[in-house]
Amino acid sequence: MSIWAFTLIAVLFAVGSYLLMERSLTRVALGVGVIGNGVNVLIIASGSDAGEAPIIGREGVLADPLPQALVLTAIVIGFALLTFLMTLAWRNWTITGNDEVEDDVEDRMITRRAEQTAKLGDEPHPEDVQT
Amino acid sequence: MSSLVALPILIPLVAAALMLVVRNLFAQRAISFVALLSSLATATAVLVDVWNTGDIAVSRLGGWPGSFAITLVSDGLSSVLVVVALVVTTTVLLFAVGQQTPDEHSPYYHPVYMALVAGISQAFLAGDLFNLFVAFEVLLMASYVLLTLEGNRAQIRSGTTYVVLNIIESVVLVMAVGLIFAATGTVSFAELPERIAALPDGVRMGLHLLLLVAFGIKAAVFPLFSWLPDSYPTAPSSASAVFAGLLTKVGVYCLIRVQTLLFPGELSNVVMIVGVSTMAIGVLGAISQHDMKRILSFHIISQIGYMVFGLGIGGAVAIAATIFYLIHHIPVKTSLFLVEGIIERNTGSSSLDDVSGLARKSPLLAVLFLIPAMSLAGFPPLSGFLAKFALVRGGLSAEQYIGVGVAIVVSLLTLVSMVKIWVGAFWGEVAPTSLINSVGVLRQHRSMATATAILVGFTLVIAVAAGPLYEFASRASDQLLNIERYISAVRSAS
Amino acid sequence: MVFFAAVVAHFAVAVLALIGLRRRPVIAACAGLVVLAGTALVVVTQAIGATSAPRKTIEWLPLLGFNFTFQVDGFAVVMALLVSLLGFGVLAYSIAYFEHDATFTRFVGLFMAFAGSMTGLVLAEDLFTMFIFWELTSVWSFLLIGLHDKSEVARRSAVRALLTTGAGGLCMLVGIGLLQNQFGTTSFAQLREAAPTGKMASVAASLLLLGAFTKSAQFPFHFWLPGAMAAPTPVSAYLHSATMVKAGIVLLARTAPIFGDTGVWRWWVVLAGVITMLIGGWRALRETDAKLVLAHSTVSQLGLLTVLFGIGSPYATYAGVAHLVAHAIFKAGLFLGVGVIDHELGTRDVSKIGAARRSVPVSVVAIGACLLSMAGIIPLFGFATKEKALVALLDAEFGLVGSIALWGIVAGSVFSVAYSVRLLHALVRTPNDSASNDEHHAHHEASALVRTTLAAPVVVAAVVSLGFGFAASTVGSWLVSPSSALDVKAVSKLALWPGINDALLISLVVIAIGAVIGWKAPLEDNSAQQPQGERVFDAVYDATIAGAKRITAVIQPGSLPIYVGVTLLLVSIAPLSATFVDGFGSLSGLTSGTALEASVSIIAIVLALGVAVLQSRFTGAMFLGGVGYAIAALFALRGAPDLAVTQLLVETLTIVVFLLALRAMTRITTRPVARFPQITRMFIAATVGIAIPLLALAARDARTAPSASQEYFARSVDEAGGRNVVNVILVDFRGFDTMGEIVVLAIAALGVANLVRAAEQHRRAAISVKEVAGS
Amino acid sequence: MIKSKILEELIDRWLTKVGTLVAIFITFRGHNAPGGGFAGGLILGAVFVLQYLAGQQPTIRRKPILNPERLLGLGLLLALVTTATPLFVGGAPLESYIWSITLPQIGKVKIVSSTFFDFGVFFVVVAVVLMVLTFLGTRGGAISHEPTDGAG
Repeated sequence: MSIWAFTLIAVLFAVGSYLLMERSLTRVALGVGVIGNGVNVLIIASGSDAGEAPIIGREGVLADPLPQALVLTAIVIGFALLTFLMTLAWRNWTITGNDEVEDDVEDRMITRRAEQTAKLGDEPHPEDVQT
Repeated sequence: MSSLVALPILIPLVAAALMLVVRNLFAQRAISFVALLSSLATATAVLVDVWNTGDIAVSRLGGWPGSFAITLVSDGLSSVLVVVALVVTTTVLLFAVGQQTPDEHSPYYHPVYMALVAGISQAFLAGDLFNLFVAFEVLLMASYVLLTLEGNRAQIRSGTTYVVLNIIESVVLVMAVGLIFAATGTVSFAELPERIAALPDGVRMGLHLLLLVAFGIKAAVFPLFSWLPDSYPTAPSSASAVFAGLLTKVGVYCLIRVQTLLFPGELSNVVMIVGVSTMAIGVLGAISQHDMKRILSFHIISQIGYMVFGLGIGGAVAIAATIFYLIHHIPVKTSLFLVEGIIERNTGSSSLDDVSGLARKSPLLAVLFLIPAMSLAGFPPLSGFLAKFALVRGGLSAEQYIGVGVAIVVSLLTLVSMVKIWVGAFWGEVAPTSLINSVGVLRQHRSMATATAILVGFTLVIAVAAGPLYEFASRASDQLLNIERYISAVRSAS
Repeated sequence: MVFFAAVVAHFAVAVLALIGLRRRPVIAACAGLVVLAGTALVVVTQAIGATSAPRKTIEWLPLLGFNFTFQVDGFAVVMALLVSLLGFGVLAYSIAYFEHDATFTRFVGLFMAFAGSMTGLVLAEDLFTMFIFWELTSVWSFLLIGLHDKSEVARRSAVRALLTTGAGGLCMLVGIGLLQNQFGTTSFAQLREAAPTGKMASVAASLLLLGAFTKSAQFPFHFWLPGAMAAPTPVSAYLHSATMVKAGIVLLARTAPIFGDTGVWRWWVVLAGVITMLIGGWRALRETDAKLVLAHSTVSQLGLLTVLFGIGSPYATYAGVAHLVAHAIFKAGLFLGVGVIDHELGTRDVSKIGAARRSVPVSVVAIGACLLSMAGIIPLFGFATKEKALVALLDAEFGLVGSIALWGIVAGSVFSVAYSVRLLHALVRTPNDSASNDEHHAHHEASALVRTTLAAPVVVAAVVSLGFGFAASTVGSWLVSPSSALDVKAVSKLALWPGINDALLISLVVIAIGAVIGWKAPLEDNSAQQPQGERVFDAVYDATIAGAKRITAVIQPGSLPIYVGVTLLLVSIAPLSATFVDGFGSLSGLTSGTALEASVSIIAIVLALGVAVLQSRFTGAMFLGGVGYAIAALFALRGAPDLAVTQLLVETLTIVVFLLALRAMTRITTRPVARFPQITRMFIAATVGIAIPLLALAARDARTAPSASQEYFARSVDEAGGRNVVNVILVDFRGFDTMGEIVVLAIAALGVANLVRAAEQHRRAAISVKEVAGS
Repeated sequence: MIKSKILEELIDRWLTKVGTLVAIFITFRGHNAPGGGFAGGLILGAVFVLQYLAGQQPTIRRKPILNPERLLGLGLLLALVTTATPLFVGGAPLESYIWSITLPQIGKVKIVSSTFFDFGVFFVVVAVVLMVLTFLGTRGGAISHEPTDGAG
């Protein structure tokens, strides 16, 4: 693996991870795209040495075709995922007028209740008392 | 037999393709049922054969030698899981057709559902790490579509959580597969064990951990489970029932493979700790909730914890118990979600604040809930009791007293939450808002009720036939631990 | 085996009642009566003249030793008779009691299921078998206590009972598991032979005791039983006097011979039993609801039985069997009697029940007789059994524990005399306010048949208590076989008049003190507050739920970015930990690469950073496309033309998809208020970025085996008919991957179509709503 | 989209035809040189994208493909049938067969059964591109330009 591939993988993964932790779905999708490219480079760079295209009859050392086949599949699957994710973002926009991932309502309610009970000095919320 | 192994994947896929050409609803339903039932028939034939001969059935795709071709491997564990999965998906389809909304709502419901079934079968059968990844993608993509089938606000919101985290899972998985290839030069399950064993400790551990994280996300173990309770409750109940029953179990199945075939016995302490904390955290989440679907969703996590705990203990006894647990839990969990689906269909809500007095309205529904609920809580003589007790025995003989202690407390808390649902939804005054139609809840939805009853009956069969079934689980566990057997079966397959 | 058939018949009737005969519960009840009577008959005929105890094993899960084993020894016969005969009486009584109650159907079904489980439990010769029925009785009692589920008290009590007994059951389960792992058996007989000792045995014994204590309402789990009085009277009479609470006693009786000498055992049972006896007695003296008085007295009597069965002396065991029978009879009579009064007067307040003297004199007299038996007054059966208990404990030589047991029982007896006398006092006293009773009476005209049916079991109980008292020596001889089934040395006899001895003198003092206290005890004392135990239970319950919420609130914040962050952190931990194990040696494997590769990589890196920095959606998508093109070039440089072409085309399509979706959106992404600090995000991103390539490098370095591609090269042309190995892999060697891949692609397209259709449908619905509103 | 008579003409007359031919060629030669069903399908897909961007219905020889789902199904079926057929003649799924036939004038031609599989792939890829264009493009575009629908 060359130092350049190494750095490229590092940057792609870092940038991808960073984008994945965003709230905007478009940014998340960009993150998926970047990190997906990172994975593809990773598999090729670590799975085989550079060489000639693996077509029998070509001169020289042929590159390992298996990682290439795996990555080809991964590229297409990545495209499928991205397409669906962007449609999801689009649908989100047509509903809410933004593409942000809202927090889960029920979870927030539990959090709020837990905070309340903490304030009230361990008095349980009426709803929580067993019936 | 080996020629039949691939059919539970191919038949649903052919059905899915056909249904894109034939768009008539009636025809779609017919094709779906025919496809699932015929898949079930072939899967059962394979299971019976595997059961009788004790062999491992291998299908080599393309007819290439097993050492480098993609293989489909049906050993004891795989064959039984495929059958259980098909039973569950068939009954849920019956439920969905009775519910009518999903397949009338979208012309794509049936083809996508078929793809989901194919993906699940393929994941159980895959004898190749990359093919397993592909199978995961098939079932995940199908689950994305099913989860957002109605495309309403709640589904999009929760669907996003689900999709994003599962995409991360896919990324981690394909990365792990790529790195495993980089380190070993193969992705075939039969070739990997020897080559992995030869790797230096650090690389082996890193790859192992990556796989655990990937499958851990799918299996929803602590601390990777958070997507599950936020996404399952909004899905159409026919979809969430399959997801709850099956999808996480695919993750558990893969964890079993990782811990027995690829990295046998390694990092078992990590796995055990993860299992114990998963069951505890899951049940704490469950008793915090006020919505049936959310309670049940958190329970999935908690129950997964039990299985992972068993896997962490390791050894033939505990793994047999884990397998039995896995088999029992699929129909139990699915039927609970189906009961919830019927309730929601009738009352328009799954919140315990809105529903009450159902036992009075529909005693049969109460029974249909009570049996799997008590099974889940581990009450004898139901299947859940046997599974839990077998696991407790395994834990005790391995002297994992802390784990067993937690398992017992979790069991009690499981009871607490099941009782919470029972007391909230089934006892009490009949809520005025509940039950749009006051006459017979189940009579209105005959095929939904039938589907639920079939599954509940299936859980009872598991309890009654526990003897032979456990024997099978035990043999499957021995098979899992005998790696050489797996390798030679794949290599010598013809 | 006929016993097993009898158990099954119970369940068959239960199913029949719940499903087949939902509209005709009385018929179901009659079927139940037949089954119960039949069971009693079978038990008696089988027991008489039997030389050995018939035994039967039914295999269930032999691999783990989970089998049903039944054995009909003397003790089982007595218990089974109690269960079926009392069941018969209670069920007959309930036909009248539930005359106008719609829940009767449910009652009959659950009752029969319960009776069946209880019969199975007492016939079990195996801890595992017993446990199965044990837990079943918990479930049925939960459903029975909550029979009138509209009442919140009933619901709460049912939950408390289930969770308490359920917790005990789980402890017991672990105990059973320990024993099974250790000795490979759960059979009582085989365990007795194995004579477990040591730490493991002590732990197992303690766990089993926890099960017994919760079930039999022993301190500190005594609270659920009085609470369970929310159940209809027949339920209380049956479950909480005669049967379910006796399950714990049965377990003690069966296991005391096994664990009696494991040190901890005797201390546990004596302390729990004595404390329970005193607490129960004390509360029984203060309650104003007659049924609650009885409930607490049951708790107290159960304490006595716990001591007798648990202490493990042969005579005490014999006395225990005798007193168990006596208690079952008089307590069932008392509960049903209170039910009669309640049915008659509409109240169970001890200050008012005196009015019943006029309307149901026979029943009141019968209740009086049962009370005398409970107080242990000669010539009733209770006298004989309590004497036996005192004698047994006076004889026992257990040192300090034995003394505690003896004086505990003496003190407990004072209480039992006192609360019995207090109730007697209540019955003979004329209440002040009789007007309200008449009013109640007016609209509660029960038929003669109903009244007779209600009174009959009470009278029978009284007559039996008296008859057994007079025939004490005969009855005593019947009890030899049952007690010797538990302990071969437990052979003794009963007598109505034992002669003057220490025990009798103690009894006289006890009766004298107790009578005075009981007669003086106020009937109106109403310190009506929730019992301590219930409050503790509720506090624990609420605290558990509140704690769970607090934990869940932290772990499940509902925010996607946080979930992603946690996941990514874990993803990076894996490779980093690996690097620390192996060290950073593999870094030396880095090569410098060609200049072309370097420049393409730098372009890709810059573009990728651009994606992160730029806030415009559109530009971001374009930059992403740029990254993709650069990588396609990289692939081309590395000898992967297929990959390069595909990457190029896919990347183009991706940009198109982005454009199509982005048309709806604003150009710049908004920055929502993050609950997730920027610095944390950067940290996680950096960790992932460092960790992953490090692992990749290490993995690359670790390769020694040849690639599977060798085979592909070898076979591609001749066997697969293609020279482009990548393509041959895709369509042939690994064509199945491609199959899956196009399926994924197809489903994704369907998903896109589906979401767009959903949007169209919602749009149409919104428009039609608007139109309706407009017109 | 892009409105230009000349561009339209260009795409219509030349690009479609040339693109289709190139796509088919790439698909065919895949077994022995870079290319294959994927690349071929993507190339034809790219042609459709261009047509779409020029504001035209995706057409082949001026016949619009109205029902891409059906094409998707057929593509999948073709691939699946190739996969499953060997099972009926006693082979393994996906097992490939090579037939050598001698055609007049052209001479000896080697036909590999897995080529049919590649065709299936080709059709699926084309159909997917078409579906994305139809739904997310045309039909979604009709919705995108209006304010939020508030439903759901």
